[in-house]
Amino acid sequence: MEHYLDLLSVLMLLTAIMLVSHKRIRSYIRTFRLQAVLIAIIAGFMGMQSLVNEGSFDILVICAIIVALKVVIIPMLLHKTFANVEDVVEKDFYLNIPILILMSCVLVVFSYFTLSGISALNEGHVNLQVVNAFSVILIGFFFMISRKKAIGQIIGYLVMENGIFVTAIFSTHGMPFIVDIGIFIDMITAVLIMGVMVVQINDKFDSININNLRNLRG
Amino acid sequence: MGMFESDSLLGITIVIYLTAAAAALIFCSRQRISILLTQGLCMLAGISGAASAIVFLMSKNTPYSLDLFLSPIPYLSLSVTFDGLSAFFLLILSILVFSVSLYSMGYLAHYVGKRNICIYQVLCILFILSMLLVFVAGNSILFFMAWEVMAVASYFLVVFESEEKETRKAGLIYIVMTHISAALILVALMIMYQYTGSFDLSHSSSAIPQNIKNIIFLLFLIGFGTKGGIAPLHVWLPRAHPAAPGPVSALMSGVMIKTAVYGLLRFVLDYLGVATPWWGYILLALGIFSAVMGVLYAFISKNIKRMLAHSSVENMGILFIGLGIVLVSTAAGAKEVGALALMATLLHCFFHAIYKGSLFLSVGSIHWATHTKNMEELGGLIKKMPVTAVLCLGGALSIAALIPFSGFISEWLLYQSIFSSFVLGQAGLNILLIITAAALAMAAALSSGAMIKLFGISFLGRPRTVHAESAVEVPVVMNIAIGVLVTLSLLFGLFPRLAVNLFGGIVAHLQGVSIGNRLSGNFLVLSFPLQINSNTLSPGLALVMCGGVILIVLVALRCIGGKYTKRVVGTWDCGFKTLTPRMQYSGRAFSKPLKIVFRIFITSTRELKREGEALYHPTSIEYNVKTESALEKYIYLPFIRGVSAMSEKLKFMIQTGSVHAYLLYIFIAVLILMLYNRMD
Amino acid sequence: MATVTYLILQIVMVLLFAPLVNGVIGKIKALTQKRTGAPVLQLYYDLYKLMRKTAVVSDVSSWIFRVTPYIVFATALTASLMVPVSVEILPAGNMLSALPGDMILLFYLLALGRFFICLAALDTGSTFGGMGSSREVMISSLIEPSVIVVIFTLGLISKSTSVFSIMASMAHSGTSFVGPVTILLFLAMLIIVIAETSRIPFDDPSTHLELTMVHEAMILEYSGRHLALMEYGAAIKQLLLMTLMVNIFLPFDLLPTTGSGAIVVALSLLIYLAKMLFLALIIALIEVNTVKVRFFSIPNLAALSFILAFLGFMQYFVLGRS
Amino acid sequence: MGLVLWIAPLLAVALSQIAKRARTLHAISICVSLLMLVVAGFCTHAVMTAGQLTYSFLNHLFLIDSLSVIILDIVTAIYFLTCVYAIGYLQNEVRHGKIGEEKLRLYYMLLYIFLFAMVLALTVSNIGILWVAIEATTLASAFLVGFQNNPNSLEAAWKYIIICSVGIAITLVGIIFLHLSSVDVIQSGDALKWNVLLSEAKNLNEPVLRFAFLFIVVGFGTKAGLAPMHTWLPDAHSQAPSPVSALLSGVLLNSAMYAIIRCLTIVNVNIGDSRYTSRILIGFGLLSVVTAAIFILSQKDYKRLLAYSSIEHMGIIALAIGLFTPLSIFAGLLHMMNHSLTKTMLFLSSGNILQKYNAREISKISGLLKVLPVTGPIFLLGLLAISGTPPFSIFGSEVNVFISIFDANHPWLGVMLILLLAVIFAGIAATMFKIFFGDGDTVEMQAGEINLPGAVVMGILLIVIVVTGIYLPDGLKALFIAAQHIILGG
Repeated sequence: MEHYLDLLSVLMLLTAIMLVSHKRIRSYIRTFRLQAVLIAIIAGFMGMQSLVNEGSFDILVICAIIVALKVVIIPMLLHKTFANVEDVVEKDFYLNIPILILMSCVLVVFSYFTLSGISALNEGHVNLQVVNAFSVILIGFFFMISRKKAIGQIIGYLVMENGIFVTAIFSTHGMPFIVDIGIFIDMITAVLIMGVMVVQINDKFDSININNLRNLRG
Repeated sequence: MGMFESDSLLGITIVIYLTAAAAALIFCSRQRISILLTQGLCMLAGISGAASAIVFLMSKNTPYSLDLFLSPIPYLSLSVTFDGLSAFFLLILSILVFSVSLYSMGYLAHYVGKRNICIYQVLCILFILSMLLVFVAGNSILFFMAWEVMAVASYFLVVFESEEKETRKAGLIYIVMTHISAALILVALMIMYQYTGSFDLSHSSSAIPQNIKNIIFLLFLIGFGTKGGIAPLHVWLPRAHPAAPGPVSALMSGVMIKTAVYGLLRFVLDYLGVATPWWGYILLALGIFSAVMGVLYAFISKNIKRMLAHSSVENMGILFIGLGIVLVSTAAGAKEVGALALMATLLHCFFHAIYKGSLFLSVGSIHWATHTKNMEELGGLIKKMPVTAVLCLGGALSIAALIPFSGFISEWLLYQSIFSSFVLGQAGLNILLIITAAALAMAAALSSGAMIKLFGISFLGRPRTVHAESAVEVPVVMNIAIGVLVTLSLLFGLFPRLAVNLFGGIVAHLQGVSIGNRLSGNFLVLSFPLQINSNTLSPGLALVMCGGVILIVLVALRCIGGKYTKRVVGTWDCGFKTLTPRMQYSGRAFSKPLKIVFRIFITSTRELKREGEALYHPTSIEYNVKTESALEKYIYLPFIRGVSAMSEKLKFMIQTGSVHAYLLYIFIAVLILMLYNRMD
Repeated sequence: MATVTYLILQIVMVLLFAPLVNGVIGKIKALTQKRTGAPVLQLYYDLYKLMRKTAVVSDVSSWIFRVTPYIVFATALTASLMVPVSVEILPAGNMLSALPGDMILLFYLLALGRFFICLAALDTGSTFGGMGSSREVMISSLIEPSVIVVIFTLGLISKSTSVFSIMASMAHSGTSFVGPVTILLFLAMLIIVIAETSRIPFDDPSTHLELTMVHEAMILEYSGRHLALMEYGAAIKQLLLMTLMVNIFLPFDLLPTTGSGAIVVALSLLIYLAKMLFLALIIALIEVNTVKVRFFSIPNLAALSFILAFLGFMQYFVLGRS
Repeated sequence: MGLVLWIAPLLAVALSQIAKRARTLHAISICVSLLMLVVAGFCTHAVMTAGQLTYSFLNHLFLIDSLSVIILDIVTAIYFLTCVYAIGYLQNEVRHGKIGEEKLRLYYMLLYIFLFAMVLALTVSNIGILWVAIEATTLASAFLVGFQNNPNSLEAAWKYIIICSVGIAITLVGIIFLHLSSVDVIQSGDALKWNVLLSEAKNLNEPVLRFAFLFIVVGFGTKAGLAPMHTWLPDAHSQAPSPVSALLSGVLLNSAMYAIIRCLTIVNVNIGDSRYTSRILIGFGLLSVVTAAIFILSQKDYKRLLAYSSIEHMGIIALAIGLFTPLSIFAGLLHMMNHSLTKTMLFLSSGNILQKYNAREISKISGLLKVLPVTGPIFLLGLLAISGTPPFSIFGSEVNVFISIFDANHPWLGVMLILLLAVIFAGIAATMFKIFFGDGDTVEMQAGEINLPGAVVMGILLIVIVVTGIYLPDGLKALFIAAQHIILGG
């Protein structure tokens, strides 16, 4: 069982790195969807486990929500938004891709280094799943920084959320249910608002290149 | 606690001030009544404040404490401690408040209907009250609070006539410098607190190690030095004092800059105690520098108020010299010499407040009557404003340290204390001391030159412009107010024992030795260990002698030359058609020789505009000279420009406008914190 | 009683001999230049004549202009009371109660006179007056530091700043007048005296050339008895400064100690006159042998004086003490 | 009764959708805000008598104690004053055609959601929900920031939402670890409740808790405007409508700081020592003050300047709380209150100035004292107050912060802080004081106030900050002392 989870966590990390290496909006969304699927599988696994062990449906419900939200609705929304605003592919990152990937690896090492000191996470050996999940958070964050366009930020944010969610599920088997629900509501609202803003930005600035938004300085 | 005890009088004083503020607010719309009532109350408060101080000083009272208000917020309670030093400065304040309020009754008349007198008066009272609290604060937090309120209130008063750009600039420089200096004072107070665990000023400072004391001293020096306008921290003073309305300038120059002396006496001499002589050396060096620089700039100023402001810098320098000698001799254990120097310092502080007040009020009157502060536009005022002229001459003689006015007394005592401190006998110190004496002498000579310029150019000769031509004498209350101060200056000049006796207790308290028996005699007879014969001074007798001589001369002339006859004709014009007022020596020309001599301290840019074809017969010539302080040009301006350029640059480097950079900051913060956690 | 005697004697000496000094110096100058020159008593004649003449007063001037001559004269005479022509004529016992005052007061009294002269010069609205006044202020403020250094050094040697004490101490010490300190101080003092008395090379008392005059420019508008008082006051000031010099640096007053009473006093006065003649000779020779320097070279002279005084001070602390 | 705090804003959202006329909308706003204020007063009373206020039927989800009630009072009071001010402000905006009447409805709706989220954050016992609420404040206020719908405000809103969302996501990591540290100790029903966490603090897993704290500080610190996570703040505060700026600065920052304080207590009780947290908070605090100093020195936009000043003061509060001595905590809380009131006053005044002059640049404004005879002086006094001049209240709390720093034997820190504050004062004086003087004749405009209710509100605030300069009602002080005990860990 643990092996599968380990595998899934590694796969998820891989998707995050894949994301960093992509150049096109379409591939961002696709990769994100792939990652969401993986998360849903992880949640499904854990949900089954907790159903069997404790008789709790919480995680399964959340799993369903993930499928609905992250696999279906959000990618669709993103597609729709960005289909409206822009279609052109251009170089939209500050550093070139190999360096970005290398830095992602550094982040993985870094999260291993920092997490290895925390004994509660690591029963005897370092908890691989948490390290991987945590790395996803950092990579998601890093992705936000490295992409110039608004879509990059949204996707990065979503990847961070994914990472956080997986971290939560790996380390504590999920948060209190009400909190989880709240988190999801917030998240979807955030993405919606961001989407709306992207449209507005595109209206006002004729581009979604966030790098153009530099009037407010100093 | 009787009615005429010092503490109840102090309470009454504060209450009267508050009432005055209330009166100003209540009669806001009826300006004339409000002026009469408020200024009248302030005069009353001045009297009661002076009474409180004098009662205390006469009765050799022991210090007492009062709690005005106990705040629920920690450390903010208003508790007052009143001792000799407080009484001394309260006396200065009260005398000036009395006179300035009387003066304001006339002066404010030309604000009626034009300006918000209500705010002006409230600010004035706030200013006065805050100074009062500075002098009587029993703990350093209250001291600091009062100090800050004083700074802010005076700032508002400085920019009260804010139409002119210069005024606003002056106010800005003032508030910035004063606030930064206040921060240094606060740092010093906090360090003191850290070691002693108390803000109480009567607490012992023995817990503070010597090296920390040195740091505290330096902080106080910069902090108080800025407030006192000590060169090279004085740049605000010559701008701010002239910008303020006349009565306020008098208060600022008379009292506010003395808070620096108070601070140094209170915190350095009284609280920290003096252990190393180099504190005194620094004070001496700064004092010399300020005295010479101040008077030099006073001499070359053409703005009459600015001249007086520069002269305040000079006098602060002299006070610092006095304090320096106090510290040096105290550190060397020569308590008596220290006591003499302290007496000289206190007297100079007292006298300077009085005569500088009178001078500022006099030039305030000139401004009132002519609407100009530029002496090149004045002239011949002695005929238009005869009373003001006499009063101003009194002030000028006082500040030039000439007999029979009080300025000479303190200067003489200061010379004597420098002279006596040669007894300490260290060669290095002696050289510093002789240079100090020389600088003091030069400052005195230059200051008398500056006063010749001030009085000669603005009151004598012929009116240079229509401003001066159309001047009329100011209302009599204003002249009475100045007259009170000039009379006091004359009184103490003739009978210095009065002041010496009054302040002897303070000196005895601070230095632990009484110099009463060494400063004896009807006038001033000084006998010190160094001297085989006492040095004596009797300005009164000298005056009597001069008077006698004049009488004899009058008689003799009558006998030899017969009746005095005179012929009134025009001034000799070398046969030239007629002299015009413009041919008189101008103020700028007057000070030009010394300006050339001291050109390394004064940078000036000149501009000559000439129109017309012929070389020797231009149709018009315009000559402009702009004088700048070398200090400002080469130190202050580059520093300010540097700071603002740095801020400007960093601003865009940090807040780039790029959301990616912002996210990066957060990212780095997270990574660093994670590392911190790992390493901790 | 002794005090009154002193005062009378002093006043008489001062009033009597002050104008003479000018005459003597003038005569010496004339003789060295192989001229006959004006009579030695010329200034007495001038003063007498001036006192009898009608005063011409500018219509621009105010009361300052009119009171100044009296103040100048009075301060000069009062100051001269502090500088005894001879130590012998000082009242015995407590001389302090007779005339309280010291060197500092002395110079500040003179400064008071100068203050008013400068004002009076500005009072008439004449350009010359302003010019003279301005120059006078510059010279006096540049020379002042060396004055105070001289005073302090002398004071430190004799342990008091009182004129009497200094003179008495110098007279008693006898030999010190040839020491390095006194030589330096003497030279410094000489420059000071020349500056204060408006003589070459600082100023030329005999010129009325607008580019060079200082003191004369200030009193240009004066006439009649006012001018007389001014001239007389200047002469008294000159006398007292010279007296100060001779009695401090040439302290031979106590030589005729034998005998008593009037004879001693008369002898000491004679010695005094001889010393004054000597100093007048020096001053005259300086006047003859130098030219009036450029106005902006005066700071150099002042600096020279200061350096001499300062070196004197240093000498005192290096040699005098150790 | 306390639950009214939750219900009233939600009800108001609904009401504002029904209301037809602008006047009704304003009336609802005033009523709701007044109601909130009254209820907050009631809660204060309840807390002062009973120590805390909670309802068992919600599983103690609603829980307020002295600490939260202080901030709750600040929130409701400022909210009320802002609403009064906003009437005049919005009428002017409508009159000048800046916003249509229909947008008023949106404005109020967002404002109620914002209020609800803030009040929820302060009154809920579950840190998870606290997180949700804080995130909700971002979402609601993002639109308020971009309310004027011009490129600049949109940019500000975008940055605001991105940075704050990321920040808050980081917090979530922290909360997960916080949860992790407690899973073995606390049963799931009470999971993440701060009161339970606090009482069990000694038994929590220390390394995990420490780790959690990092993220919580960074995340909520973003929201609280601590440097270097402050970058959204100047943009958002300067672009938002002035009443909203006042709420952001005066209220929102405090709520985030409140969240930090809650977690801080748990961590410190757990470790038994405050060194770990002190270093973090003092570091952020000092960095904030430094940053603010740099930016204030050459600021050209007065609303941005006020925003940087908020960063400075949040830095001071963080520093004070981080020191974790009784006095410093008292001073920090006091400072929180003083800063909120003063900064609100300033932002409200700046709103009047903006409407009068229609310019954000300092260089375009002059003669303020004449042109706006009430706002001008208040703004001037407010600037003095905010830069720590006596006799205004901020001086009192700042001095206490200084004293506590020196008490805690950090002299260098104290010296730096004092000097930095002096530099900031210099910056404010150098950049801002010139706007008050002169004739204002560069711009043709008539002297006179434009927002009467606003002027009254600012007057009230001025009086309050002067009075609290040296005086604090006994009840309030008792409340602060109680809060101080709570922060120190009971």
